[in-house]
Amino acid sequence: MSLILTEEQTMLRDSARDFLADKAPVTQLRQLRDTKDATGFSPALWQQFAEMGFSGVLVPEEFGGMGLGHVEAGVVMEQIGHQLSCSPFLASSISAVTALRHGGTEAQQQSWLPGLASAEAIATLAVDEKSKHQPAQIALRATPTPNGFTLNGAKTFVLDGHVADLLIVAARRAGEPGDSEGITLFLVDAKAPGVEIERTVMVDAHNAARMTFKDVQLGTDAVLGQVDAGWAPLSAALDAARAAAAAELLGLADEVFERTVNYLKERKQFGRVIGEFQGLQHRAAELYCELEITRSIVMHAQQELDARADGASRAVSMAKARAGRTATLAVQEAVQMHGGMGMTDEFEIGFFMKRARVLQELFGDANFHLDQLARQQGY
Amino acid sequence: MSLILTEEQTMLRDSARDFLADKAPVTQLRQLRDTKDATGFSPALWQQFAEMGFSGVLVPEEFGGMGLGHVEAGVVMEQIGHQLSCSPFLASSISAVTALRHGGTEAQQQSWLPGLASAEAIATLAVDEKSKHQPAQIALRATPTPNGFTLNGAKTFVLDGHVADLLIVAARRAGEPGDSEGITLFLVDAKAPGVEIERTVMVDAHNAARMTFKDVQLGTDAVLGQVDAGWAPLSAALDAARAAAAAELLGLADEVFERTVNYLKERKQFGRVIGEFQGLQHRAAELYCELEITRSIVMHAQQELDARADGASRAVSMAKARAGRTATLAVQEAVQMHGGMGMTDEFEIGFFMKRARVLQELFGDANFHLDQLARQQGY
Amino acid sequence: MSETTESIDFRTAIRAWLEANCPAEMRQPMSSTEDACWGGRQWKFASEAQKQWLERMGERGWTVPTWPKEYGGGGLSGAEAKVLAQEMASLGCRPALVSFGIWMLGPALLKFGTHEQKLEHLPKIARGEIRWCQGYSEPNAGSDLASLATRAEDRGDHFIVDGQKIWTSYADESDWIFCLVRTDTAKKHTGISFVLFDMATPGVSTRPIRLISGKSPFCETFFDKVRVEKHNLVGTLNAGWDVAKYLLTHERDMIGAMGEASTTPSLSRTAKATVGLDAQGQLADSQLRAQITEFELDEAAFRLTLQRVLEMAKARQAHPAMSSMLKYYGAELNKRRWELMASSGGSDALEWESDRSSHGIVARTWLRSKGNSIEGGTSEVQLNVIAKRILELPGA
Amino acid sequence: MSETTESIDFRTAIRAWLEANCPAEMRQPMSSTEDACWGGRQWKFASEAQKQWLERMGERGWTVPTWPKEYGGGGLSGAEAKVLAQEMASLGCRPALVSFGIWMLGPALLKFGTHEQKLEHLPKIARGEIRWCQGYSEPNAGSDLASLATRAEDRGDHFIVDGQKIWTSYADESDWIFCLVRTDTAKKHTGISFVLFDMATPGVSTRPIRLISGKSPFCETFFDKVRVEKHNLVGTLNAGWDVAKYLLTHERDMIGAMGEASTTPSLSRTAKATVGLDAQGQLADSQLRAQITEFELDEAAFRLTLQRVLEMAKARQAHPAMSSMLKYYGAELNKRRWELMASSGGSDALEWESDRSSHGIVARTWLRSKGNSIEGGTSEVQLNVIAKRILELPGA
Repeated sequence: MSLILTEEQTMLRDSARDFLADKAPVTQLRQLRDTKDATGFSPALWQQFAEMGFSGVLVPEEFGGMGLGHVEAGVVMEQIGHQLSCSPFLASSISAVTALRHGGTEAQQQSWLPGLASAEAIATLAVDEKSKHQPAQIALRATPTPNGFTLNGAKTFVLDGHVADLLIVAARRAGEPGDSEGITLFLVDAKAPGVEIERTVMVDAHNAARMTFKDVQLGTDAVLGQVDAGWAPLSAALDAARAAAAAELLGLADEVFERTVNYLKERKQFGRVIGEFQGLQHRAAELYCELEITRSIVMHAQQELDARADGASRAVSMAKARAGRTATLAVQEAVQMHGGMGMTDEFEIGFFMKRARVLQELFGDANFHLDQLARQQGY
Repeated sequence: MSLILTEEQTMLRDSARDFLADKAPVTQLRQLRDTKDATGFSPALWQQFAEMGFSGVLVPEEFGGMGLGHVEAGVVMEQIGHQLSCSPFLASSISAVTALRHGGTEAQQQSWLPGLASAEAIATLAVDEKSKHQPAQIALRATPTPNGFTLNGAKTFVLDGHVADLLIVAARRAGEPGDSEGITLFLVDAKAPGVEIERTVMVDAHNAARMTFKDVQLGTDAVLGQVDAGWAPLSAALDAARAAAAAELLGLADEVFERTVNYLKERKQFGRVIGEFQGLQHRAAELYCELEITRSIVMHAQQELDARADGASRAVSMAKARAGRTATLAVQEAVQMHGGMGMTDEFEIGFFMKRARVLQELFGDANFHLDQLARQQGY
Repeated sequence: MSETTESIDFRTAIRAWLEANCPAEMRQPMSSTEDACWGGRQWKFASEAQKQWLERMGERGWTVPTWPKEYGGGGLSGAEAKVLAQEMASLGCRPALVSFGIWMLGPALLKFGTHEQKLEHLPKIARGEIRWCQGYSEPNAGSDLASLATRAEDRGDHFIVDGQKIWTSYADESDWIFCLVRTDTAKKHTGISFVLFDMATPGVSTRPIRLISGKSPFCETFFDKVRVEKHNLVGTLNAGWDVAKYLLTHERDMIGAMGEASTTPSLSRTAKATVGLDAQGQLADSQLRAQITEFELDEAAFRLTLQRVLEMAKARQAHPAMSSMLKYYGAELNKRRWELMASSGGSDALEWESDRSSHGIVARTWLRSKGNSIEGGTSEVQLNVIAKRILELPGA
Repeated sequence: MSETTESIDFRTAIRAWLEANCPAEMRQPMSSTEDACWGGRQWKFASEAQKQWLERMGERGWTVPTWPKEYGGGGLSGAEAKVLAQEMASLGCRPALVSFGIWMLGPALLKFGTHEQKLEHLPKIARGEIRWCQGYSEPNAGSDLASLATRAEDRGDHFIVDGQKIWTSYADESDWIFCLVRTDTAKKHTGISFVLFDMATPGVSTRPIRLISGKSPFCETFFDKVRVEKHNLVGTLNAGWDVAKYLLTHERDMIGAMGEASTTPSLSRTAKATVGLDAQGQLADSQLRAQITEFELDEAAFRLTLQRVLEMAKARQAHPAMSSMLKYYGAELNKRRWELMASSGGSDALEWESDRSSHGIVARTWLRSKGNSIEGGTSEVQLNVIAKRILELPGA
């Protein structure tokens, strides 16, 4: 498969770029943060995501979506990275849609996908329970009842948790934390009795929440996929979200790199434009190489997701690990090369550093994914 | 304790520097290599080591030595690093002497230390059995007999093995590979029946050997220290050798760094002295910092060895790990900054790169020692 | 070396005085930098004890023990001041006063000031009556003070100062400023002068700077036709660069020590809590384990190097530019520490406002650490200094 | 795209010819680069099959399929040459000839040479009769060809060449040299010319260079009053730099691909054998495990990047200087690979001469890899190119 965008994908990129630069630039993120906006994104923008078709990018046409793939979703994510736009796109349109498509019955898909595509509903994945992403360690308990299941436990770092209508909750029905078997996914109404949600204000001013589940009663129709075999749809959803996060990291890194190179051409010190100093030139050139090489692996991961639903884990781990490291380097170099200005809140570079940190942590950091790669290779 | 040399130590350093620069410079190593010298060092030089008192630096005065400590031994090792001088100093005067002093009976010390101090005899430590240093994995078997023990097994990477009179062999009397208990040290005559020694020509043209032990018969007086409790004297000897190797690495790194900085001041390219290019300046300055910081930990390790015979492992692991990494960086930068010249055998820089590689591997590489540090800290 | 009878008497006397005069509350360890006393007209004492302690120490001149008595100092010799410091440490006495006046302006005035300037300013610094801030950096002159643009126009007996400073720490809480201004536009380094003026002078205004980590002591400071009398010029006209360089050395030493942060929580302990140990007792994340071990090694070696360079300096064996190495490495090390701390902390450490996260202390400290390699001379500038002054590499 | 009838016929014909003419022995995979045929006057064929295969391919011009027939080439279109390459690959045919004449001089002559020069030299390259070497680098002009000092003095109808070249690969086995010489000492880049001459000319001598890794194909080459006829000047006088640059791009692409070494043993397999796995099935050395995983990730990403840049070039989306990125990263990657391979190999991999170690193959390859970031333009030069041409950063 070719690693360059098709004509259609290039058009999608251009329209996403123009749209987001116009409607959801970094200034919007700043405003949401400074006004302590209760929603955490612009509902008008989210409605426009639907109009542009973005929120339905992965939803099949029969359910009102565009029926496109992960390359196209990644194209949009990259542009989101350029602008740090806030929206439930990653949580709802990518991770939740993928979980529903991989595990959902026809009825479940019918009842949720059209709403997610039209941005009338928001869904999200509730996976992490501790501070580091370790999905096999899920301990939130699903206890069978005569009519279904009861959930007890807690989740953290749930994207857009406080504005979601539907929670896709990974619970342990059998086995012990550490086992990938015994995990079951449940569709839970965010307003169900026993669900308590606390929004957590994060360093990047994007949405996340902690939630507790106390004797939450569910019918058997709440099960997504097979009982005790939730690992497969969960992994599919996580891999989709990881590749998407990698794309946002790449876009974000591209953006700070471009801003930094421009700054090097403008800023004068010791009577010279600082971009003349070979020390900075070499560091910029090295970063350029890192970005180009990461670009290849990110695109490859998206293509792998489109090509084989279950076998993309290796490519996805590579992409998430490398995008995390590259973006971390890019924002560090950006702050350092911008000098004191880069340290001020007035300047936008800091927003990129903060977002990169959260995305790096999200759904497994580079260390986690490198460890996965070594395990997959049997060492 | 102060981390700068005393006046006496400074004098020792100066005399070692002048002596080695005069009698054992890199040209000597080249000659030994090119003539495929059977001994692998200059016997005349080794005799002079005795006359200067170096070979007895760690031997108590009562046994004909200078009765000095590991700081002084390190001072000599650093100068050896500057010149890449070949001699059994590390194997015999440091590792073997330390083993004898820590584990030896009065009689054992009496029969060996004077000869080692006067350079009439050469001793060495036989520890490694596999390609990577893992001393707890010792498997060479010591089987009790009515009159003592029989040794069966093989050793590799034994410094100066083919010219040694005395082999200090770490063997397993009890337990399984992986246990530190059950290891016993033996004094073995290199000419004893059943001992077979094969010199291995190494990348750095310094001495090393493989050896096999086939039904080698030993009396009980061959045991160095306590049966099954050889781990303590072995560790003491290894730690002394590791700190010494760290000092040689530091001296070697200092030397290539100095040569490289001088080259940067001379070599012209694109109409300018290459030392003017900020890219190279910054790399040289970073390397300077690494060297200075490594210098502190190397000296600290030597002082710890002098202060507490058994408790210096942490400092020694830190010194060996950091010296290995610093020297590796120094030789890499040296070859790169010397360009094509650095790649030729005619030029001396390559000799430093080769020696650094062997010293890095010797008695545990940086990875091994970093792992030890983490274990010691309980994580 | 054994102490003489005389010095033993001195030690006893000091100890007695400290015991009698240092309030019990001032012998408690400081729980944070917030507990320090900075003095000045606007200062609000945290307690009566803090006020008393400053007054008593100020009266004796022991806030600045080695300054001459006539300028409000303690008139102690270096050895005596050391005894005072040792006794204060052994009783756990807090410093009575910390300030840029003590650390920076004072030494510069002692070296470059006139007798009148010393008489005017030093006693007020010693007693904590006037708090000083430093006006060096400008928006278009970061590491490069030579291109500084704040103008001081000569009007006979006074200057009129116009321009803008940035990164003025605590400008909004300070009473006076020591400030670099351009007095000759035709020259670069040799057209700069060092002047002092009251922050209450008409035309001076300040605006706090918000950092990526949140609130900060830094300000932007604006000068609009500010009148500065000529007797407030320190050193020779157009030779302010010498005074500034003298101060910068002090600042670098101060910041270099930041790599050493003994109060920060242990990385490996944090990681054990979040990542856990595997069956072999090793940190379950082997990449993180490798990174933390390397960090801990480098940190230990750096601490030993701080000690060694100090000893070398005492033995007159240290190259003066080694402080650039300490500043450079200390800053980079501290940035690494907080990257690893953030990584070990995981998603909990990404919270920004909750009580649970102590208002985002990990995230904020991580972000703040990024400034270490910028403030007080960037890492790039330190490497330039090492390359030129220590390695004697040629050219730009 | 489906093939036309015509092209299907062409493919069938080629396949038939290859099956009939490629000796069975020449369809065995090459066991090492030693199996390649370089041609030339001094060439000793490894076998009758190698000789036959070269003759047959040379006769058809298929050693250089896209060169014009009149110059000894195959006269094939790009598409046809691709079919030939595909069919050779599918039958496992070895290349009949490899040479600097094919890769480097040929393309330059086709672009810059006169009709006579092409007629004279290209057919002999195509048939492997003359082996060429390249005389660019000099002892005092490493990355900086502009300061090259080998003089060519104008003597009317010929030049007299004096000077010294270094890093001349296979100079001692080559018949002719293409060489940069200075024809104007007053200028830099614009005083260099590109000339050809026979290595058997009186005054030419060579000396092999021993590398830190042992024997090498490199030589020093000395010119002492060597007569070169003027009709052997390629391109315009003093415009040899253009020819040289054209060639360098080819060389960089060639070397950049070195990061990709599919035949080298797997790092993780080597490390498993020496270090072993712990109870959890992880490499017992967790530092090494981390380093190998990072390397394998970067290697996989780099391979994809090679592919992507190729596709971009085809789609005319690639910046021409991206080859500098491939050269830079490929070289650094290969150095990392061999550091890790040496580290995984432990003390066994330090042996230098034993049969057991295949005569120190790991140590020698490790050492040889250090040259990757020097030859064909140093890593520093590649970074300069990226900074200037792609990022458009200003100045030196």
